[in-house]
Amino acid sequence: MTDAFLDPLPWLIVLPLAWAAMAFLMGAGRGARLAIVALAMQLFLALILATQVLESGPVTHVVGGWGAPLGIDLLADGLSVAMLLLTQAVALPLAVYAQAYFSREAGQFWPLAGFLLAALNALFLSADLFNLYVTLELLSLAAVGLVALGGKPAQVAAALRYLLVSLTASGAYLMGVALIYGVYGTVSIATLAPLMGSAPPMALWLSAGLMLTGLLAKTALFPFHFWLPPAHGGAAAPVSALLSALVVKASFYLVLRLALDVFPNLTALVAPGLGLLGAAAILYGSWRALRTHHIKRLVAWSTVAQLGYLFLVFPLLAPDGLALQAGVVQAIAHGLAKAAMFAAVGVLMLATGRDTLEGLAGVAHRVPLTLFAFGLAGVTLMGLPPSAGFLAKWLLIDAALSHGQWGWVAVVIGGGLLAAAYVFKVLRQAFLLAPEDSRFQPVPRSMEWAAFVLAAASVVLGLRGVELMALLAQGAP
Amino acid sequence: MTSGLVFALAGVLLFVLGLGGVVMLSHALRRILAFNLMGSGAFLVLVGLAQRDGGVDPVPQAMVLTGIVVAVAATALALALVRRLHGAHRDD
Amino acid sequence: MTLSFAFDLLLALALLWSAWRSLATPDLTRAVVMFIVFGLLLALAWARLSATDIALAEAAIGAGLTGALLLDALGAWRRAAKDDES
Amino acid sequence: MTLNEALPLAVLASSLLPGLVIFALPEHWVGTRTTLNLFGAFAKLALVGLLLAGVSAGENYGFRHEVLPGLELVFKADALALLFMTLSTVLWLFTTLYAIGYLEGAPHRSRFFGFFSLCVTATMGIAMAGNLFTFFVFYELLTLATFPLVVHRGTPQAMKGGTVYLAYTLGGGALLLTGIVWLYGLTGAADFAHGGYLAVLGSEKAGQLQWVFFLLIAGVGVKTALVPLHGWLPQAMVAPAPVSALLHAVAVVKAGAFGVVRIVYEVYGVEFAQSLDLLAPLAVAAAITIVWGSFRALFQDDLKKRLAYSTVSQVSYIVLGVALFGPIGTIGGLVHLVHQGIMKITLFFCAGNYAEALGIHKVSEINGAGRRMPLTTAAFTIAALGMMGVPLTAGAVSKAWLMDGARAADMGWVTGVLWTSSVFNAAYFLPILWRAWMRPAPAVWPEEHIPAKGRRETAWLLLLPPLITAAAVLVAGVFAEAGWSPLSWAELIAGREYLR
Amino acid sequence: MKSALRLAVVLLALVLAGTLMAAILELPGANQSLPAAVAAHMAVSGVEHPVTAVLLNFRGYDTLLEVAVLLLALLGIGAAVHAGSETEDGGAEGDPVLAALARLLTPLLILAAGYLLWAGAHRPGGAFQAAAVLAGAAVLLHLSGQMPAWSSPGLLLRLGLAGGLLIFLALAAGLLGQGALLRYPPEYAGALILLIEASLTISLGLILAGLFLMLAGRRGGA
Repeated sequence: MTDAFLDPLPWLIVLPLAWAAMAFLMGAGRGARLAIVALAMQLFLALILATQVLESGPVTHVVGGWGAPLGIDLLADGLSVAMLLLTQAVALPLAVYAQAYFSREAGQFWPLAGFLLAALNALFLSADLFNLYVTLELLSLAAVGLVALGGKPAQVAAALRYLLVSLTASGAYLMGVALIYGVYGTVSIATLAPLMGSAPPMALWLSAGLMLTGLLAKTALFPFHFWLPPAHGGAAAPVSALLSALVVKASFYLVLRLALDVFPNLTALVAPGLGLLGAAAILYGSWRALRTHHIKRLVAWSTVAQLGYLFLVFPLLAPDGLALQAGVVQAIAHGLAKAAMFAAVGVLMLATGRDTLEGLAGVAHRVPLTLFAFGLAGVTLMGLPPSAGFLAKWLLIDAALSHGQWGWVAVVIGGGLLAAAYVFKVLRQAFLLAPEDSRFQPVPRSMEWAAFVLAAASVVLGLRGVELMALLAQGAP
Repeated sequence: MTSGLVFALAGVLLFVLGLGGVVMLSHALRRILAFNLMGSGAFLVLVGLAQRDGGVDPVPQAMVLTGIVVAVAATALALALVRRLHGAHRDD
Repeated sequence: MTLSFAFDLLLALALLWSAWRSLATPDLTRAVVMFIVFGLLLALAWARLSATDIALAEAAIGAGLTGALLLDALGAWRRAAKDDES
Repeated sequence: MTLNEALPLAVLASSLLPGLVIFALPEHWVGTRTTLNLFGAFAKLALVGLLLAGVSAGENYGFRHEVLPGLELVFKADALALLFMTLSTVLWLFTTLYAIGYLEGAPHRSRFFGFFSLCVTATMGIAMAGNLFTFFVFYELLTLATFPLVVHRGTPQAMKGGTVYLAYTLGGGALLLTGIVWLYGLTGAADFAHGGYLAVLGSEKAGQLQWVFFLLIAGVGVKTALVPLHGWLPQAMVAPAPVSALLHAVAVVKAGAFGVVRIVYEVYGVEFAQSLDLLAPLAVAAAITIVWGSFRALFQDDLKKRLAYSTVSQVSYIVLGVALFGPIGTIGGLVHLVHQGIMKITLFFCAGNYAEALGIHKVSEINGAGRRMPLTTAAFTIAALGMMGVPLTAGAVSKAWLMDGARAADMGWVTGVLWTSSVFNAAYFLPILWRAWMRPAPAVWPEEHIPAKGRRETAWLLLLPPLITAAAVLVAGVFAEAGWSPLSWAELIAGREYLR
Repeated sequence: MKSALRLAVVLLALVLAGTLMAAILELPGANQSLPAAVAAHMAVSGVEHPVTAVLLNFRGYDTLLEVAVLLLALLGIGAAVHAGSETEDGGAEGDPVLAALARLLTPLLILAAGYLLWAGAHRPGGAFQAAAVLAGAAVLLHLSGQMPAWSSPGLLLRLGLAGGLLIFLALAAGLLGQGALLRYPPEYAGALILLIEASLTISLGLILAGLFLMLAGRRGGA
């Protein structure tokens, strides 16, 4: 019985909750070292969990010992462990980055970030629809708190709009859960899956619609994207990195989980619509990214565009699992690359004191490592080899061609070229001959290295994806 | 028509009223009210639907309890942001 | 069509009416007051659904605390508006 | 990890590792940077030498790395790969020497040599790629590594040139990716094989395979500067001389041509390609490019632009050779891959010297350069004559074989195209030679730099490389039949492709 | 254009309401499996009242996360509000009658909270309701001027705020020894739940009060 202590799964939730509360106890501004040590342990735990799942298939943790319909079950299958690995792998370098970034006024950053990461881990591991509602709320409030950090009016306004969109979306999700409980009398995904008959009652269609729409709003997919650029574009660099890389991925993961496990036949109907919205997101997001002069806003619009790729997966979902693999690799590649890009932009803004592109030219040779990180992250976003983004693009085109759907191929290719346009719009500045920028403020090296490590990780993943694919095969429906 | 069903239907109307309110109203405070109505509507449907044939089901009731606490937390945060935003306009 | 159904129906209508009023009234203070009334009616509804725990929580947190927060926010809003003119 | 697996990786590492270290070197560490550069160049030369010896003795070198289930990075140093690798390695050594001299005291040299090494690593990767996936990975890496070199100077024109370069190459890359994934869908993961691996598919997928061929050729065609896709090459001349020399005369355009060779011979197989009648349109496209390129070169007053259009035309000789069905045409194409490289790099070295020493950028400014810079102009003359196909030069050898190949493949009109092109070559090279040797020098040169020590025309590092490569043009021409010459190596390759 | 948009939204809302109601009305009988399961396991849940059993035992994990949500909301308010300038006004003056009433009511409210906490085991009540009553008492004291608003809570107050969550977390992790998170041994379930509920009452009471008091001090937000 005592081996439950060694089971990494529960600790992945208890640990972040604990250090978040401890960081709160230690008072404003402190908790950085505690967070970094704890995150290192969490990454280690996630790796152990991954090996367990690789060897013996999905791992279930029965909370309270009651079993699925009555109690709540935690499930770690290939998909959730892949997202867990992404979360810890992005959080650790960002923690090192944030320690240097918030040298003085960290305020409540560490406890908020702790709760955010706890919410992410809990969400990826949960297999209970109402429990997912609570984790979504925990996630949203933490994210809103982080966006509002520092209290600047623009930030508070963006945080308020983000909160209202998020709460409305959670409300719709909750109504969906209420309907499901009304129809089947349970909210445990494992118990629900077999009950989903071929002729679902109308209530189930509405439930799926409400839950899906709510989650799309939280993922900022095209028609619901308006809240993301001000929120992610204006927040502090480590916050925008955490939000763009991880938080929007959590609701995408839920859409995937619902589409695969809970409403398989319903989503098949709405999948082409999702694909079209994704394509629209890619085109609109890239176009807006090209037009803005502020680097952070550009990177935020790039998130809106790159999220579009994730939704191209749905019309191509097939038993061969190609599209699912493409979606997960894209989510991981974008997570790492976007975190690196926001970190790099944070360094550039600290160094030049300005947010615009023009300020970049004079300082390029002073922070070469950061520009190299931005370049590598750009390579991943463009989907050029040798990056993980390229593998995702390859798998997506392969999936599209195997279905003979040429439209999606054109969208993927077009999206890559548009991404190249706005990435090189920034990188060009680094090569421009410009007058020495007098206002150069030296930046701690640890920040540059954190950005570089994240970008390099997305490239290394591009060279070796075999284990990840084996992991995804575990427990894939 | 058990009381569960009556309140479930009332909950649906509340939910839609709240949803419409959040979308259409422009004043931040009113949108917070609308969000709370939406939440209450969803809670009513959750319990009402489960108890539509009479009987008492403690599971949705526990969920609604959790939901109410989460709703008040969210409302408090929203109000804090609104006050900070409104107050800050006056400062700068 | 027993007496209890009539009562439930009446309570449901009252709920919807108070909700509509709280969103539709132009004056903000009355809107918040209507919201508090809605909260209390909702507590009654939970009692009717024999969910006494929720009735207590709704009365104490939903109507009570949220109402207090709203009124306080309204007061602060008014004071800030007054400062703007002065 | 046997020796046969380690060698290809060592070749890649011999430029990747020094490159990454150079990136980190502070700007003023000139000594360390130069030693690292030269160490990398000589190490690679030695390794390629080893490979040459091994491959001719029948040894095969390869390395496989699984990226995704069913998707592998495959490296294979076969005869065809070594042809391109030897050319690149030798010319990279001379270009490194030249670049060290050329960029004396220039800013951002660590960045320059870092990306320079990445470029060569990419070129080696392209040469040794064992399947289309690996080829594409290094093909796009070459784009990414060359962009910073094209925009190295940071001037607005450099930026414009860089943007145009990116637009073309990334667009081409997208087409290539679509074609490759489509092919992977049809055949599953398959390595390059002598005589191609698509013949087994038979003809029922012919329609799709023709579309795939179009996509693949269009993709590699951008870097081969086939006519509609050549716009970037003249624009990229804004780059510093060593970049134009190595990259736009050797690495980048040859990568494209090499891609065409791989696709036709080792993916489709030349017989299968012929049966799908894909070779004829390819020959037409090459012919148009040859004529159009040399035609446009006539009107360019800017020396490097004229050489650029000449490159556009010359590279298509290789494509033409590939499109001529039959071993002779193939040999002509393959040997021209090497000969054109040697000749063109000499011309760019000399152009760089003229610009560096006398500030000459235009053909009209080159009067009397022969007397002022005799050695550079001598090298320029040898290479120019070679380009025209004058006997005893490397150019003559490849043109002869191409003409025979055309006759052997009973495509008579091709000889006509070759003759017109040769006439054009003469029309745009002879005036330069005439002006340089015969016309009197102007009173004052546009920007004369008097070299500090004695009468020599320019620094040793700038003078030696063109002289050596010019000598190579003659040696490759005169000793064409020798066992170790590029021609005999091309015959070895062609032998393996046809007589399977 | 604006009114056309509003009309569209209203129409859409009505359609949604209609379909939702129709869907609900057409549903067959409710599935009573879970309430039966709860009743079956009441004996080993450690409490008599089913809602408290579900809240603290069967779905205790939800409650653990929910406590975190509450503490998080307080943190978020701190993050947004504290950056601004402090315009502390030390609570309203409050007339004597209100102050006297507050002083009289507070002990009563605390007693009521204690009862609610105790009753939770076998009758409707429990930690949340008790905490709400405590928060009400705190709000009353503040309005009557006896309790200042909180600008930045000191260590002791922070301990109080986070104590509930930390104790709950420590217990949940400790119970891993029983084989799973939050797996109460049946014989101690009642005692453990009471311990958790007591610590939650105090912490949640402080947090809910904090939701009010952290903001109350601000005149116009600032």
